[in-house]
Amino acid sequence: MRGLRRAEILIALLLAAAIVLAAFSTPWLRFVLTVALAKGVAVLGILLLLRAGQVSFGHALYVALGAYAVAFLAPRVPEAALLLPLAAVVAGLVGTVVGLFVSRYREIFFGMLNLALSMVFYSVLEKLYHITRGTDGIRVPAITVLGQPLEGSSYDWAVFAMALGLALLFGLLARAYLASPVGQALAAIKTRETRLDFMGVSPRRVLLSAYVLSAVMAGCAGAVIAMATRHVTPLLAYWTASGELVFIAVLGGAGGVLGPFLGAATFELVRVYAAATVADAWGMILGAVLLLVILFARGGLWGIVAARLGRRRAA
Amino acid sequence: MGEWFEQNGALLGLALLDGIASAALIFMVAVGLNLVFGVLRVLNVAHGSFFAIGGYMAASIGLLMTAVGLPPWASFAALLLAAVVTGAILGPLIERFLLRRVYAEESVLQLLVTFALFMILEDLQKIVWGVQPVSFGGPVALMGTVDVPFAGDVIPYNAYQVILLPVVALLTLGGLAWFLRRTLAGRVIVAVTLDREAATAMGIDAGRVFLLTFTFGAVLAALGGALSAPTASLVPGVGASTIVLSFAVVATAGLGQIEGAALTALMIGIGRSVAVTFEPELEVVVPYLIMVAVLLLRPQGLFGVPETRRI
Amino acid sequence: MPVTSPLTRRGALAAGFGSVLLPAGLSAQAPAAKPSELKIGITTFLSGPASVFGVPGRNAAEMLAEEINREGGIGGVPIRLFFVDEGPGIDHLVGEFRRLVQNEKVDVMLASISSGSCLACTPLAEELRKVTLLWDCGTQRIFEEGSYKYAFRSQANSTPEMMAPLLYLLKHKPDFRSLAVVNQDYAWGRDSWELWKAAMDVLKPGVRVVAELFPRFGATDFSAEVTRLLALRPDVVLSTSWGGDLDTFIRQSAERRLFERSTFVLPLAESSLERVGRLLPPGHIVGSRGDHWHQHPRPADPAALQRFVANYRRRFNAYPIYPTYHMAQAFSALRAAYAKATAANGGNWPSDVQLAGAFPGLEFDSPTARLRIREDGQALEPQLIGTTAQDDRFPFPIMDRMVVFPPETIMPPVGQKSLDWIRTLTADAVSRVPDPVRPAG
Amino acid sequence: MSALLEARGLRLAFGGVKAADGIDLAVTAGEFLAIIGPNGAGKTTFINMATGYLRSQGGQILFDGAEITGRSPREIVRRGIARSFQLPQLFSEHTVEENAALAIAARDGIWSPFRPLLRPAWREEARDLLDRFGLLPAAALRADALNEGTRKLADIAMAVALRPRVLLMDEPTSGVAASEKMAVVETLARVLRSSGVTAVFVEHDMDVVERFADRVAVWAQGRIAALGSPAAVLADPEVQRNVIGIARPARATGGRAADA
Repeated sequence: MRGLRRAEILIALLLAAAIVLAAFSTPWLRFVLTVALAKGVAVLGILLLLRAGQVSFGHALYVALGAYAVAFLAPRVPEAALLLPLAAVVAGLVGTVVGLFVSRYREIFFGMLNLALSMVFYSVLEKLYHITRGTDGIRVPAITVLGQPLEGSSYDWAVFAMALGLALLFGLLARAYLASPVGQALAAIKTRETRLDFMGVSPRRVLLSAYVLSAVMAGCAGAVIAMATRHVTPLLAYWTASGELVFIAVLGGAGGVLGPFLGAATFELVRVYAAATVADAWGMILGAVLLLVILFARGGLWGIVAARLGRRRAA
Repeated sequence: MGEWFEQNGALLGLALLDGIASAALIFMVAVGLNLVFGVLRVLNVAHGSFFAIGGYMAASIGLLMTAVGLPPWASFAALLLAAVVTGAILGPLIERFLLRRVYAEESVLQLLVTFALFMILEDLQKIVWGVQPVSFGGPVALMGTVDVPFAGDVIPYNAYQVILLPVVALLTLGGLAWFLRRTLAGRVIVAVTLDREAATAMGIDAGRVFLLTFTFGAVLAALGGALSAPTASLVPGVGASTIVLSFAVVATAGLGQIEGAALTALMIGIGRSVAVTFEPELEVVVPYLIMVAVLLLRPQGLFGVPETRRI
Repeated sequence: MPVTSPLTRRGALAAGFGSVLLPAGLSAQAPAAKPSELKIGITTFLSGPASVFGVPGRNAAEMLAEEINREGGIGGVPIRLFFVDEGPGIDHLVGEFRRLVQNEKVDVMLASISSGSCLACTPLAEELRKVTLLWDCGTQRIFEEGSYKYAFRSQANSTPEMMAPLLYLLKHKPDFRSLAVVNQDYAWGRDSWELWKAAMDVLKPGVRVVAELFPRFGATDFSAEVTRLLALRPDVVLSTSWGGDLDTFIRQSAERRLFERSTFVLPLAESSLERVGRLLPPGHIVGSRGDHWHQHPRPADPAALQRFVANYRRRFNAYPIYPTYHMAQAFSALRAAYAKATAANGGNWPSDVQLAGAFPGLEFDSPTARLRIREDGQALEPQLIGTTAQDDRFPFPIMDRMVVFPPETIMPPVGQKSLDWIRTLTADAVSRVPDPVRPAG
Repeated sequence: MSALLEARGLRLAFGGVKAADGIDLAVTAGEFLAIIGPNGAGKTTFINMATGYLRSQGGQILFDGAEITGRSPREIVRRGIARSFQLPQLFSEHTVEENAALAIAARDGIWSPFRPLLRPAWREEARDLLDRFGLLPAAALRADALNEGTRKLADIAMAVALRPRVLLMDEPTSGVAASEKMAVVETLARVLRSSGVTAVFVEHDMDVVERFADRVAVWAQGRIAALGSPAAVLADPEVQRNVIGIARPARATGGRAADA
């Protein structure tokens, strides 16, 4: 177990190096990987909730909040280093308010309430047409990164670095959090919630902490996606976007913090390759990949990696 | 208030008629999902695909029947046939070869299996039926309209929508209630819904109950799709919007509750048509607002039994 | 099949991954040797409800590419198409746009049905310095709020597309006093209503708007809306909806005799005519987002239009609808631009910059008219509006009393924003509406 | 001596069944009180009411002189009343050691999100606790892999880890193999006595009661039918007929007290 945890760090570094190399060698991949890393961060939040046995079908809400926060604030605060924390704060605040409400609910009720709230936000983005431009979306104006006005590929690199930095930061944070008493109490919510009450611990507060953390992560992910695509639309908040996050979480495997990133990279690349092969049936291919993973590798991609490592260690 | 009613009472009445008609369709789809969820505890995303395929199938069969010169009333048979064919083929296949393999897994995995299936079926529909809107208006034309008096005038309504659909929904509700309470098979299903462990411990073959329920749910979804084909055009993505709405109904109604599904469908249907009449911008969020409001007051859903946390 | 081969594309993708490529910025200055094939990336909807337009657009592109290649390609270079689905959202689209430009090295992009997609793609075109033709999206904001060196639009935009039906209505049914709108709840639905309302307030003040309904995009039931309209009895019902939404709305309105109570204005109904058939009764105003229809009364080149319609019908068993004409316009513009740029380059193959330089002022043929791209990148395309009528030759309504609006009269000049321009309109605009065209023969 | 935990006129009925019909019961600090009685008499209901899981319909519960009637389980446990369960309530995806550590964390504060649960201090305490219960060999096993007896002990160990002043135990020896039962009871008694915990336990095995309890309360039809020293109460012919008469034969044939 300890060995695996150490191997996890090594693999994370290797993976980061591979991603940098790929981004360096192939310019278009840099963008795809930036988005994949950002989604990985959002999925990390989903993973925290999955630990407690809860599936949110509405976390695209926070991705969209982070993205729109960037789009709305960028004209006034055109600096990435400020926009990112601002997006995190916005997502965190909304996450706290919503979390206080939804942390009372479990299973389908938890999942559907999240879905409902994200769909209400989606509608608001559409309805407030004169502010949000509806489905046309808002263009993110040029922003500086650490005071540097960057353009073209140097800007892309900066956003990529930001995504990678966030992935590492939140990866470590989530790892520490999951190993901590609160993180362990999350899994206890899944298996025997009432016992927590009889030990004097509020399951609701434990879940709330994970919920707020996941909202912040999704908000940061949304901010990076906004900075990378430079255009935000309400589709970011649609329920299918939330479904995609859960999809990636399961694809990558909920067993470790690397799962979300393996899942996100695989998801984006499979979609690109599938779309390049059969542009109008990529959904079918993605669906088939997910089915195969669930049926034959239940721990997801990280589960496969971990099993390999375990075997090598044993041999 | 009284004055408002005097001015708008008649409008409200019209909205109620529309609401009931749309509630009937919502109910048909959602009740199947709720039944399946109650028994299998699997939130079946592919339910939306069953709806879409049922609709497409109804249009295809209906148009075929018209083409070979069958009498017009046969188009009603087409709707039923489409539902049964779709549900009876897809349901058992999916339950046997996919769901059965993941019953022991965490619920998120079960859900994702159906999500993956939904993505696959979505593209299959495009391959089979293309992307152009498909519809089949036969039954509506056949039944004609009924005129509802309004402000010295009449408002024509489709008899199909305001008479046939509610009647079918009521028959389904009544039939289901009778089946679940009065027949052995139905009681077995209820027993499994309430307490799966206890039911299997009593010797109930859960596998068969699951298969039957899932197939039945699939038929109901396909019937919902088939019944909507005469009034709506089917396009890619129609299954997706159906399933979100049905999810909202299930969460609001309470686990496996058919009366809950009926009441929720009615609230959503009427809520939406009232919104269209008086505050159109609210229409889209009505189902979600109803769900949030209901769960605030009744955390287990309208008819949900609070699950005793056993210790 | 000369269009695409999945295997080689997969191979190219695999080769791109891991090979060190030149920074994107250099491609624009790269020496322009005549390539062995001309690669065209096309973004269109292949999934979701908007594939109602996206797939016919792709069909037209494939058909046209084959035809062009049979004739030796563009400037002697065979063309090859790469399709991207707009369905999954902006992040996927932007990634694919970059991949096509940076990895597949496409020469030109044809971007987007959705206005949101176009708004995201145009800045990208500038950044990557890749000629991008906006082939179908409608928003007028793009060239009114920004100026681009690499992005151009080969068709009209929302402003003329809404001005034409409004002027037609004002001319042919001038005494309406109340109006209701039923548009899809997304940017186009809102945008088109805003344009219409602004112009109507200027040209015919005092019209009572009795209902503004924006049902959910992709709605499958409009019963409540129809009831509301039946009760309100507006003189005119406007709907810029399209696809399954419009089909359903027309169907339910017809069944419940709403068409008998109100005059409908359906600026996009051309794309639904064949499907809804006789349900749509005579006497209602329809348009086609441009100057195209298979029964166009006065095509510039009747043989070309007939050939296009016949080929499309033979291949896809349906009449072409407006996205297919828009695709044809994009191909035609591209062909003309290559010819012009090659000529300007002394007969040599043009670079990206040179190609881009050919678009302002470019003239090219659509199947029905000769179009011009203005210096701001926006094309001038006439608008065809007509009234539905029955014709025994067709199982669906055709357009009668067709008016072809010259583009200059229904859109702002370069540098002026639509809403500002609309405010300057006078009643004169209505009196300048051309007379209906008498079909030749 | 004053009562540490006291019920006054406690009442609760399920439908028509009276689980508690005016219960008066005082538990003295430091004593081990056994509650015996026929199945369905309301013994577990008493524990559920005292720990806040069920709300009484009348009467009061006092702890250390303060009223705790109607308080939440969380608040009650923080005041010093812990409980164990007839069906062990373990976190099945965690190891036994982690289960214990979680209980320790619950006591000392779980809000230290950047330090691991198995930090040295807690790990040591957890292992020490498990050692005292003889559970050390099972420390690294997942809770869902244990046999019933071990689960039972781990369940009690988690309650003890909270360092309660009063521990309420619901049939602590049910499910424990007969051959180990007395050893378990000895262990339990030693641990509880050494940490000065007051214990109330529902029990069916009269041997355990005799060996373990300072006092015995007989709960029948929602009332305390008898209260006193084990010797006195168990010798009562009425009690023998109504309570022990049911429990003894079961033990004689199956070697186990009848489960609930």
